Amino acid sequence: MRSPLSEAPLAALVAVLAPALAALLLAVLPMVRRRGAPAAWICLASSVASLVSAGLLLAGQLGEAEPMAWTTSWLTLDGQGLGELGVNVDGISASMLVVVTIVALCVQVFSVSYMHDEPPDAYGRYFTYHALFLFSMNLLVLAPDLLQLFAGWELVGVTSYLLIGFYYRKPSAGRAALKAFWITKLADMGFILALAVLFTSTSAFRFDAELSTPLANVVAGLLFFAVVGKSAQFPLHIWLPDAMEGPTPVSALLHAATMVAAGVFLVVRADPIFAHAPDTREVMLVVGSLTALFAAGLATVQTDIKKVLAYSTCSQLGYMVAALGAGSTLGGYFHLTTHAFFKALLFLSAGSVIHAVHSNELADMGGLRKRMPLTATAFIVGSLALAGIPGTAGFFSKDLVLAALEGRMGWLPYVALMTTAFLTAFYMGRVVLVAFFGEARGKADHAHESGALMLGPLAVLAVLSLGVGYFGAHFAEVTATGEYHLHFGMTPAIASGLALGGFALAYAVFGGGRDASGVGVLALLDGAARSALVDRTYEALYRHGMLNAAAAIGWFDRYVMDGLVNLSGWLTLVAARSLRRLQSGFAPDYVFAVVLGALALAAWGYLS
Amino acid sequence: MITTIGFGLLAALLVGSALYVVRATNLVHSVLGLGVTLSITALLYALLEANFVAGVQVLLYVGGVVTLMIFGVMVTRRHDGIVVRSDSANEVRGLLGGGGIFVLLALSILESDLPSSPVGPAPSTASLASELLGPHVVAFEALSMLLLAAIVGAIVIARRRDFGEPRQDLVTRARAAREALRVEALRAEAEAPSPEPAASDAAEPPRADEALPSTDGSVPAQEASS
Amino acid sequence: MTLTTCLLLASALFSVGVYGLLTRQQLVAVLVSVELMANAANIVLVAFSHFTASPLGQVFTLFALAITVAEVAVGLALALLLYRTHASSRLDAAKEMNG
Amino acid sequence: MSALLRGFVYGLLVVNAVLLTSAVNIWFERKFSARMQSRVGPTRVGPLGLLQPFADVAKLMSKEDTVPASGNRVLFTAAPLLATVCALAAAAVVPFTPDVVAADLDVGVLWVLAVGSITTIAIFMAGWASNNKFALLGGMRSIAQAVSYEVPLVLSAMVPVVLSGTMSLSGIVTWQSEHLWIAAWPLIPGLPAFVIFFLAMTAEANRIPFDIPEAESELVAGVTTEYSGMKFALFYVGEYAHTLVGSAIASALFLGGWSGPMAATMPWLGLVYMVVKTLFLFFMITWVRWSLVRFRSDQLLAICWKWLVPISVGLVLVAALWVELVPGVH
Repeated sequence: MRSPLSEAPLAALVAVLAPALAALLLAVLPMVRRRGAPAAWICLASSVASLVSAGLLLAGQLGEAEPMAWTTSWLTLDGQGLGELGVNVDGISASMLVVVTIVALCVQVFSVSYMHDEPPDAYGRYFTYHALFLFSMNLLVLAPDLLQLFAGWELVGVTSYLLIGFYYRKPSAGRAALKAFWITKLADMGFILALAVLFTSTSAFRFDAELSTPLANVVAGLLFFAVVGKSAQFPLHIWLPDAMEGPTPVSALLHAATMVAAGVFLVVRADPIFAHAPDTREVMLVVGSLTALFAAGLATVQTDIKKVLAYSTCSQLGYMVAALGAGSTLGGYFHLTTHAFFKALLFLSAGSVIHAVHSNELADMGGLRKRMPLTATAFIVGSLALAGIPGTAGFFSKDLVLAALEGRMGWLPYVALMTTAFLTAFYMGRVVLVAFFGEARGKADHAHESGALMLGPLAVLAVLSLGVGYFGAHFAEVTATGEYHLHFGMTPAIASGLALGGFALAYAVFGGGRDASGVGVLALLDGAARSALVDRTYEALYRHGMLNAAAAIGWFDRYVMDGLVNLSGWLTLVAARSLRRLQSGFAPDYVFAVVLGALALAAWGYLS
Repeated sequence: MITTIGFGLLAALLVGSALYVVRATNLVHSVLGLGVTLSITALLYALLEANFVAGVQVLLYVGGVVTLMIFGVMVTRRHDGIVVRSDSANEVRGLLGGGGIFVLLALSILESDLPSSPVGPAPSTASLASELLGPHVVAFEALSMLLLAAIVGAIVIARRRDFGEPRQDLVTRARAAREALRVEALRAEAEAPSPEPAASDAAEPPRADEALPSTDGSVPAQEASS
Repeated sequence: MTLTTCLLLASALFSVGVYGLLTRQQLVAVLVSVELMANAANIVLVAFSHFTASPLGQVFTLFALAITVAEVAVGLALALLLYRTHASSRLDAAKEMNG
Repeated sequence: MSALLRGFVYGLLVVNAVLLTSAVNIWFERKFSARMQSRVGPTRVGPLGLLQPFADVAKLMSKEDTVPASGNRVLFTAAPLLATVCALAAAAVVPFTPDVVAADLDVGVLWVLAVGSITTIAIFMAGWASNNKFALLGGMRSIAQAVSYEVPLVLSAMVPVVLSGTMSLSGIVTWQSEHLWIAAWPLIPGLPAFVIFFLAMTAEANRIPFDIPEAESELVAGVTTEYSGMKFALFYVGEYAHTLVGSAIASALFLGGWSGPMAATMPWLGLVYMVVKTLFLFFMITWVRWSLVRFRSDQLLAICWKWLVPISVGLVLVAALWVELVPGVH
């Protein structure tokens, strides 16, 4: 704890506390919240404050400023704090903070227009949640130890639940919110256990705990379990597509750019622990690759534009996890950064489209290129970046990831991710071609370009999606996660070629706006998706496993535990029935009892 | 010598009257017997050279407490006879309890080493007064507060009117109502089996009506008219 | 007349009071029995006062007398209340508290 | 032993004196009332009808002594005895001269008050044992009245006790002979205390205007409704005795008793003074009886609790302050 209120901690505190203040204000002042617009402005003001602070912090880190922390002990036990509470500013947290605040601000500005048709109280509620989310996320990002990170982790979970269920009158939204909540909570058990193991072995929750390899494997494995839930990795990814029930900007912010990336961020943050856990890293590699491929496959057959993007998010998160599993912290983290920008861009563009055509279905779109040229441009830029076309941000980060995988585990992950790259280009090409080219279908006829408040954020994010890739070296330097050097070897060439091939195949199938989702190999995948493979598996597990187990436990509870309880109740009644005759209500009886008691006492006194 | 005889006499009278108090079947006799017991106790006090206490005993107990108790007896019953039944129950239990206590106390007393004659001159009334208003003045004042509280409390308890009518009235009313129903049934019975008007049947209803005044004390109108 | 005989007399009186307390059914009769017991206690106090030549016993007797008067006042008020609510001053009429 | 004998002799003398005086007083009252009502009163028996009371006694003794069939014989018989005995017992502590006093108790005042309070029970016993509505109601009223008036009676009697510093009646008289009659004490507290004591005593004795318990216009003859013959006579005598003894005690407490000019040197003069004062008070009561009407029951209690009790409490306080502040009282 040095120089308590020096510039950096002050800025960091502002970054955390400004949204907290906004959320608190809106929570305790219903008359402001229910007015709608004032709530939005309060929320935006706090986000701007956060962004400025984050920018200052990053600038400081890019300059000569040392990493610094401003913390205080809490949960004091025996005079020793169990955990640290405060802010920890270094390259990793500063860069993540900037990403989070930029995306958040863009999404919030976008929302001002996007959510405009909501009733004022819902509008205010929406921005209250947003402020709360930004506070939670910043708390998580700036956490000085795992305990505070866990607090932020849970808070973003809560906010996610609130925002997915924003349209709480819609049953499906409520179900989706619950699903997301329960699945991430299930995963969070891993986090809690990891914290417990960590604390019992080191009496602290430090990121850079010195652990022996087996212990590190345990802790990292448990943490990774939480990451699987939070970052929607196979097989716990099932909540993410359903989370699209929330408003589209929410999907952009929470379920694409920031919150789901928190899992990846955790791994980056706790890199010293993961570095000692090679077995966990291998698991991560496998899970990441599998998720990337699997989700990309599912993305190809979705008819809902948001679902496509959701599965795409899963897939890209798989990239990051695979990179981290391969030991390339820089690759994973850099891909997180670039992905945050172009995925937010894609979601917001999709939101713009949905706002225009009032439908999520690809079948309702088409030919939007002419009616919404700017949105179309933004979406295409995002798609190119996502596919990793050379020159875009995605190209640089994906290249890092793929390069890290070279030769690992018999090239299998490498092949899987390459295939994913091809599939990515294919499904993005499909969406672009079906939605923006060809003839207008259904409601797309009446679509028109969105307003400046929605296009502004798109523009910012598009620029970032294109440009961020060139700052890889600076990024590597400031985060100190690895050496960055661009190498023009086979990997980028193959990746670029596959991406272009994917687009070409997409054009071959969907060129001219044909919606031919059921052809060829897609039919198989479609079948798999329609049967909702994973969901069904869970369902079967639930039906035959959980329910039977629950029935057995229920039987035990009903007839054994309740039986015991009933037995004791029955015994009490019987005893009371026989004892109550003692209470006759007739005063002389009581007097007699007193006399007998006195006599007994006296007799005892005589005898002893 | 004379004190011993007096004491023996008083003791016998005291225990005898006390036994009468707890055995008398008439509550009034019991209370008056209590007056006798307390008066004899006052004489015992006089014998023990506690004249002031004896005087207070008579004034407070005999003149106050017994009078109050008589009042209590008077107001808690209907004045329809001279005998206020005060029965006893659980004789065995009473003998057991009382006898046990006596044996216990007697054993303790006989075991103790007690003086057989006064160790000094009897305390005078003046010394009593200086004790009462000297070291024990706080208790004295507290006692006056207690008396005040007791008086106020007694008045509050006794004056409370929100209990509605005594159940006796309800019981009487219920009996009257039941009686009326019975009369009604009798009348119906008397009229139903004999469709032809008969002189002997006509006498039935008034006879049934005669049961009413004895239960609720009021003369029914129809009886006056018939 | 010794202190022992005085105390024996008092304990006899007390026992008779206990007997009455245990056997009587009327609330007023119970009060009477309690009076007997209180009286026995007073006799003990006065006897000790006499044989130890100390005014303390008599002082306490006076206190006890006053308290007894208060007790009787409240007791009689209760009897009156019992009579009002139960149309009887018998103790066994008031057995609402029985189990 | 000599004290016992002395007490016995004195007791006998006092009792007979009181009873004789009562008899004479009955004659006197009949004559007096007759004069007030423009009549002559008894004239036939003896000179001026002076033997009339004795003739009455003879008549009453010859009458049938009835006991109500449904009454309680023991209590019915005991009641008049108790009433009379209580009245007479109070006379035991009355000092007639410095030497002539049956029992010079150190708590004489307490004795008088205590014994007087038992009279109430006697009246109740009579009312209860008669098993007669009027008698019982009379008994109830008597209890209410006696319990109420006992309070100002005791409190006003405390004034001489506080001033003289003793509870012995002869001690109080001696103190008055050395200082001043308490009734003549500067207006407060002596005279009002005397008045209150006098009123309360009248009420205790059930004399008009406080004779509610036997208000003949409402309750036939009150507790004595069922009494006849000697038992009735005993009640009657008891009432007169009560009044007489009460007067004696009042004169001893407030009017200096036997004290007076030359009483110290000639004890028989003290006896004369005492008798004169007592008879004067008795005459006052008789006078009042034939002059005033009786109070209503609620008025009776209101007078007691609203006026007499608070005033007498104040008087005791003043007396105590007097003793505390004025030097040389005792």
